[in-house]
Amino acid sequence: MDLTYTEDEEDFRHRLRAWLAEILPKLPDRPHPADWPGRRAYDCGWQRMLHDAGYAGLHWPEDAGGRGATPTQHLIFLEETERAGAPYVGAGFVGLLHAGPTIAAEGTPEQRARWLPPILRGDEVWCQGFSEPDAGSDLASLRTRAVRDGDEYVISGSKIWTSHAEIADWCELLVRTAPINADTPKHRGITWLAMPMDAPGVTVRPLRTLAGTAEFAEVFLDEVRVPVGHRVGEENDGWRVTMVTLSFERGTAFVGEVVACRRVLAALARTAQANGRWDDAVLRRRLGRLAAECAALWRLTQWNVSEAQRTGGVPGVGGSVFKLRFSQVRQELYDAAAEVLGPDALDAGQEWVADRLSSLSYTIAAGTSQIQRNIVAERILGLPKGR
Amino acid sequence: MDLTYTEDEEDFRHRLRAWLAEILPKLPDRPHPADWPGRRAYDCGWQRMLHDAGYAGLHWPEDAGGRGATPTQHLIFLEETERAGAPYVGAGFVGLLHAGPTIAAEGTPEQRARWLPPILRGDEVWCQGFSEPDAGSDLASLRTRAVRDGDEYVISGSKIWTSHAEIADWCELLVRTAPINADTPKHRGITWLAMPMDAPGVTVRPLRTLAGTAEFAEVFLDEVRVPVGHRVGEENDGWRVTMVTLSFERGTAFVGEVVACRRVLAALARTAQANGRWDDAVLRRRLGRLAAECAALWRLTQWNVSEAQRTGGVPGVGGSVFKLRFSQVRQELYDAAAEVLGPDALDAGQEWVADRLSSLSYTIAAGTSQIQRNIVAERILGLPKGR
Amino acid sequence: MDFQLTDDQRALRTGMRELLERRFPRTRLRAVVDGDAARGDGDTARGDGDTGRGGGLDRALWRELGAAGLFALRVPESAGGVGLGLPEVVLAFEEAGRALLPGPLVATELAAGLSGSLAAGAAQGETVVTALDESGAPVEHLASADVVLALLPTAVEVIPAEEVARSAEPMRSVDPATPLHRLAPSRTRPDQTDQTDGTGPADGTGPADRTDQADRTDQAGPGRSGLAARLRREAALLTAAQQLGSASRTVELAVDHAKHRTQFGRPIGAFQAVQHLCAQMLVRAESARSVVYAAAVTEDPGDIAAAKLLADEAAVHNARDCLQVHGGMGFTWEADVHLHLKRAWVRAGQWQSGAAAEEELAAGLVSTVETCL
Amino acid sequence: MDFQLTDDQRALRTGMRELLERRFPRTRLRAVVDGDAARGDGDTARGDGDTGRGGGLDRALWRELGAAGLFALRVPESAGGVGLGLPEVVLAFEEAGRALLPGPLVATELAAGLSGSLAAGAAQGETVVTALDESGAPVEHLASADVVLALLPTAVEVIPAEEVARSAEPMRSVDPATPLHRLAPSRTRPDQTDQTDGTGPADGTGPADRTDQADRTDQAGPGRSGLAARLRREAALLTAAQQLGSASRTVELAVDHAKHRTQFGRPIGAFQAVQHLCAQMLVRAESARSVVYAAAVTEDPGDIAAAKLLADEAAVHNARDCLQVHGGMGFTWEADVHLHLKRAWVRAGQWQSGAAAEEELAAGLVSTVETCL
Repeated sequence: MDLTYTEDEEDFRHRLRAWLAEILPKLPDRPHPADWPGRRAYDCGWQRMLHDAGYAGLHWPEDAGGRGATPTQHLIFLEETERAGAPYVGAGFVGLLHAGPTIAAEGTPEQRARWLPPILRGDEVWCQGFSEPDAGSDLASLRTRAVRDGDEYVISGSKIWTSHAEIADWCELLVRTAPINADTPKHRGITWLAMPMDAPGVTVRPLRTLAGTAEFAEVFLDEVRVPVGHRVGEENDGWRVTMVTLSFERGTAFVGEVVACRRVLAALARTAQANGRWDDAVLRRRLGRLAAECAALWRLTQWNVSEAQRTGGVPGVGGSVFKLRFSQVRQELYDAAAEVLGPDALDAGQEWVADRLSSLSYTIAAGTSQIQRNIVAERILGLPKGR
Repeated sequence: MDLTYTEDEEDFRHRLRAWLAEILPKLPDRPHPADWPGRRAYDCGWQRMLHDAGYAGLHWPEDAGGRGATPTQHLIFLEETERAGAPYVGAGFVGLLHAGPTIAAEGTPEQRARWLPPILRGDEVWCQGFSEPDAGSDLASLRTRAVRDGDEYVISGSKIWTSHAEIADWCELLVRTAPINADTPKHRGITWLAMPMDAPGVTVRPLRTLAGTAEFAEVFLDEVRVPVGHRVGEENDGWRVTMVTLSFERGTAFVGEVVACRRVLAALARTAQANGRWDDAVLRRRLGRLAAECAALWRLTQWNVSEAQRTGGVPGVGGSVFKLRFSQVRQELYDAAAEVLGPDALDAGQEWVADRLSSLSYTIAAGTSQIQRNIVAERILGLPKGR
Repeated sequence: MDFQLTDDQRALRTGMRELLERRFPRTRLRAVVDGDAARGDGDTARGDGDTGRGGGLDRALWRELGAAGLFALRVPESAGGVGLGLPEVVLAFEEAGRALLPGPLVATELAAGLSGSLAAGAAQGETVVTALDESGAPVEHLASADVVLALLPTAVEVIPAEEVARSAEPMRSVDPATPLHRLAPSRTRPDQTDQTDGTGPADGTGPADRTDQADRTDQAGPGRSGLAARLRREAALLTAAQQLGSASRTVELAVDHAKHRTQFGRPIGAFQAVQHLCAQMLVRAESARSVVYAAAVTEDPGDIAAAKLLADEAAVHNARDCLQVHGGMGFTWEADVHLHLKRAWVRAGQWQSGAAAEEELAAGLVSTVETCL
Repeated sequence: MDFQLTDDQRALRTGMRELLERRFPRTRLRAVVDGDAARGDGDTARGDGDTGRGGGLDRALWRELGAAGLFALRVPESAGGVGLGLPEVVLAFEEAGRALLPGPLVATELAAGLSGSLAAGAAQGETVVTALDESGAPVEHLASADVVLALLPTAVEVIPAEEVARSAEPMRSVDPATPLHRLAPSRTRPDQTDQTDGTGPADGTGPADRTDQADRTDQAGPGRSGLAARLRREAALLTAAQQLGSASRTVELAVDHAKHRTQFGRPIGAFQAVQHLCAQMLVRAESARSVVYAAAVTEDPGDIAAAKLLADEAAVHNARDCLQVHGGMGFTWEADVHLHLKRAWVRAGQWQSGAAAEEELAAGLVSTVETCL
């Protein structure tokens, strides 16, 4: 139980901090959220700066062009960038955190050479084509079909909840290459493909969320042709290929968000002091309780990262536990924010109100809280398979 | 939506109130909870007083010796007796509220003549032998076996959670007369019998609860012989026979308890004012919220009783809804009581502390909250059968 | 005692539901909501100042509702109204909440019960009335309103809407169908007022003429009695009635989705986790119903506080759970779930907050020796 | 940073678990609990005054624990102790909480770290030390204790137990294994005191002799610093560690029951409702664990407040959910579930209540510009 950082880790932190202090003032203004080309330019520009400073692919293995940093260094990186107010990974998310690691782990040397460097340099943007309208929590039941035709797959179907689809160059796509039948688990028969977003037959339609914004899109695929050489891993083995990246995450998936929660909470307390709501013991104690919850989230993160550091990245008990608590706390935090704001909680122009709306997806996205509880019950606690 | 009582109802209330004011001071001291013979004498004595004053079997049909009162009159009776601090039905519970109504509805004329008058007069005490160690929520899977031998059933097995077993004359017993098999629903094959508690082979063992008291018992049955004439309804039809009494309840099952909750809440507020805890806004607002919850429970009760009045007793939506909310509120009430008591909440000699311990069974007894939610989801909301 | 709906009350509820299905079908709701979306370029985060005035009121619909008697339910038949009581208004408003009918319904209904020149026409749906009080809650539909009913601590005033608008600024309302204005902090003492004389509604004496500039308090004084206090309570109750309607509707939406959405080879409604979410939603809605209806009958301040508290909670939590049952679909703009949630947030801040209701109920616990049953 | 247990810490935890399984198996726990039951005639509602002294401490066990080093974990090796740190004590106390080990563990452990004549022998398990503070929490195991460690606002005193007992009365403790005494309201200023001089633990200077009658405050004064404040924080943390152990144990009990209890033709653990109860229990326990362990490392007052708050909640709620999973069986005296719940209630009232912890955490939010990460 050692919470002190090693000299190397402290050194890494101080150099990063110094670099951030120097570089952040030079950044251009942030683009408007609806300005997709502007966002691409901004996010890729930031990735290029990271690349040039030696921070790109920090958590990637060195033979994939990464820095081979320890989970703790990655934690420090995410913590410091969030605290300094550096740009969020944004358009680079899928490439850096999912598609890239997948290719690094399962791709051929040629595939790695083709796709990884542009991700690290911020030259190419990836998006993710996993969810479908009828395959949400039950992702493995996806129905977008790919039929082999010579050296190509011909793909028809549709995907939903795709971020950055408007500006992506590539899509990491899961498709069905063998039909669902009673004899084989439906996880079999899924294949992982890299699809160019400018291929004929790809149509992107923005998807408006309850927050009023269009952060996501639907992607419609009408006989899109993708070369067989764009397949990573074997045909019908895409589910396993996709899952290997889980070990890349190493407990760091929500570091920035936890840091942000603590910053928001401190700001709520200051606002409440300023507007007099701090005198309301019910609200004040609620904020105090949230401070405990946020502390727990941070310590769970450190716990999970330390575990990953020991096990070489194999996800442990902590991930689902963290996710369940985090989703809940995050929604409670923004409910408390509404109390602090009082009547201003009805003003969608308020930053916290917009965040409150976004936070509504936290118990749904990336596996509903219901699914997470099933995972905890069956995989961690060893309860019989639920029905 | 009429919450005023009719002239007849008000008249009934006033006569009852006057009688209670006259009779209650004449009652003997309450026996110690562990003094079973004393409790039998006390509870039966009170039933005899009710009988002599014309209040016995208020909600029973007149042809069964009851008074044929409306659900509203029954509501008033329960409300007034609770408010006046009259004795609880106690040892008469099963006879008056379950076994009696079952016999009244399904018994032969001879059975009614034999068993109903002593229940109404307080001469005979009944207990209930339904639950078994391995058949709790899943009551229909009960295994206590009855084998026909001439004019008798020979019964072996065990029952649990039986109140008043030590002092009961009769037990309304559910037994299995046809084996559980895959072809027929397990609800079939159950038979309802009246078993004399002094029959050879009946052993009663007190069951200590977490409250430290022995309000319940286990009943062991070793080749107990019960005449076939003690069977109510047809062989294998006992499940249906048992369920018909649900319509006797007419929304009044928890009237006294709701009145008691409101009395406890008011007492908590006064205690909190006296000991200074009232200044704690968190606690004060919590009590305010409980006042709303208790109000809702009372209005739900009035709603359910009014519905029963219209439909002639068929239980509606309200029962499970009420039970779920009531179990929850009751536990929250005693948690709030612990806050009001402060350090005294650790003193088991405190009335509210004993009640708090008992309240822990509310989300379990008579169908866990989980089962209640299933009932609401499937029978009321029409969701597909859960698995 | 017969705490069930009478046949007439059932008929009224059915009539109101059918009226709204005819006059305000879902397509019309979506037109209000998506019209706002269109203006906002699919992005309400954009900084154009007039989205706060989105969701402008449909005057024709308002007149239809007036003609159907919605605002005159409690106006005596002798004064051209329907001559019913508070329970009937509660039932009608429950239906309005169920259908997410936009507009300052509560204020218009209350104003229709007052006499006075400025609010004349409220009962017929000709005059649109919104309201303000001193709680700091935003004013809804101010740009569409003709007059504002101001419920001050001890006085009731009716003020031309444009006067109030001069010292108000539009907010970017979280609810796309309910435009909101924030009042400047000083803007709770209007300098020109149309003030009632503190007598009951529609009793012929009428509020003071607008030329009467002086503040006049209710005859019965401040506190829990007096006209202003009574109107605030009725406003809280009618808001609770709408919350109840919304809470019931989201149960239906969740159950319907759970029956038809298939995952893992069966309807999600066959999963206990979803079943239990739905069951708890029903429990919340039915508990709220019991106190809302009872408060409509008793008009007791404590009952009304309980009604507002439980109905607010039922509406907000049921909308949240409904969203959870809907999964990703519930997170889209196209689903109606978010409209229920956002409207529930708006209403929860109106007239009596949860904190105020809890304090009122707590005070009620110690003010009487015996709680009223 | 490596926020996982070291090999030595794992070994300590295993050793402690095995020690307790050997020396305090379930049969011994039940003997303590059911011994009390036997005296009460199966009915604790009976009014005999001495049930409050039920669950008398097993001195032989206490000495064995002392001999095993449980109370001397933090005493320097030079002073005959084990020479470990707070994290190790936390791990050991977690095991004690898991096994429901009765006795004034926290006070004895704290006293073992002080020097002074009255508390001598605490480290060896020869002297049994209980504690009192000014929160009004009952004193546990007073009748079995030799001395009482009094943590006053700004002073630390060690008082012979019989002196405290003179102005204390036994309660009928809700926890059958933890006898409790209520102090008379005046009984927080002992007239005869054995007071420390405010220096650190076991540093050789020792508390003032018992003949020293004057009150002496901690050198560092009142508030968050000073010896009394530090001991209160450590007491809160060690209590939290026991709560954590109990919270983890009830997860195991619930899961075990859910795997083996069959209803409706399958293990109840196959029902989502039960699965999700168990999952939430694990989430509570693991969240609490993360802050309890962190607080053991940082000794920061805010971290300790978070640890106590979340561990109390985890212990109480997990015991409740465990009872729910057990159904009727959980409601019996024979099941251990209620013992966890009752002990959790006792501990939740000790050293830092939920309200106090929340206020401390709230104050921490505004006392620094940046929250400490």
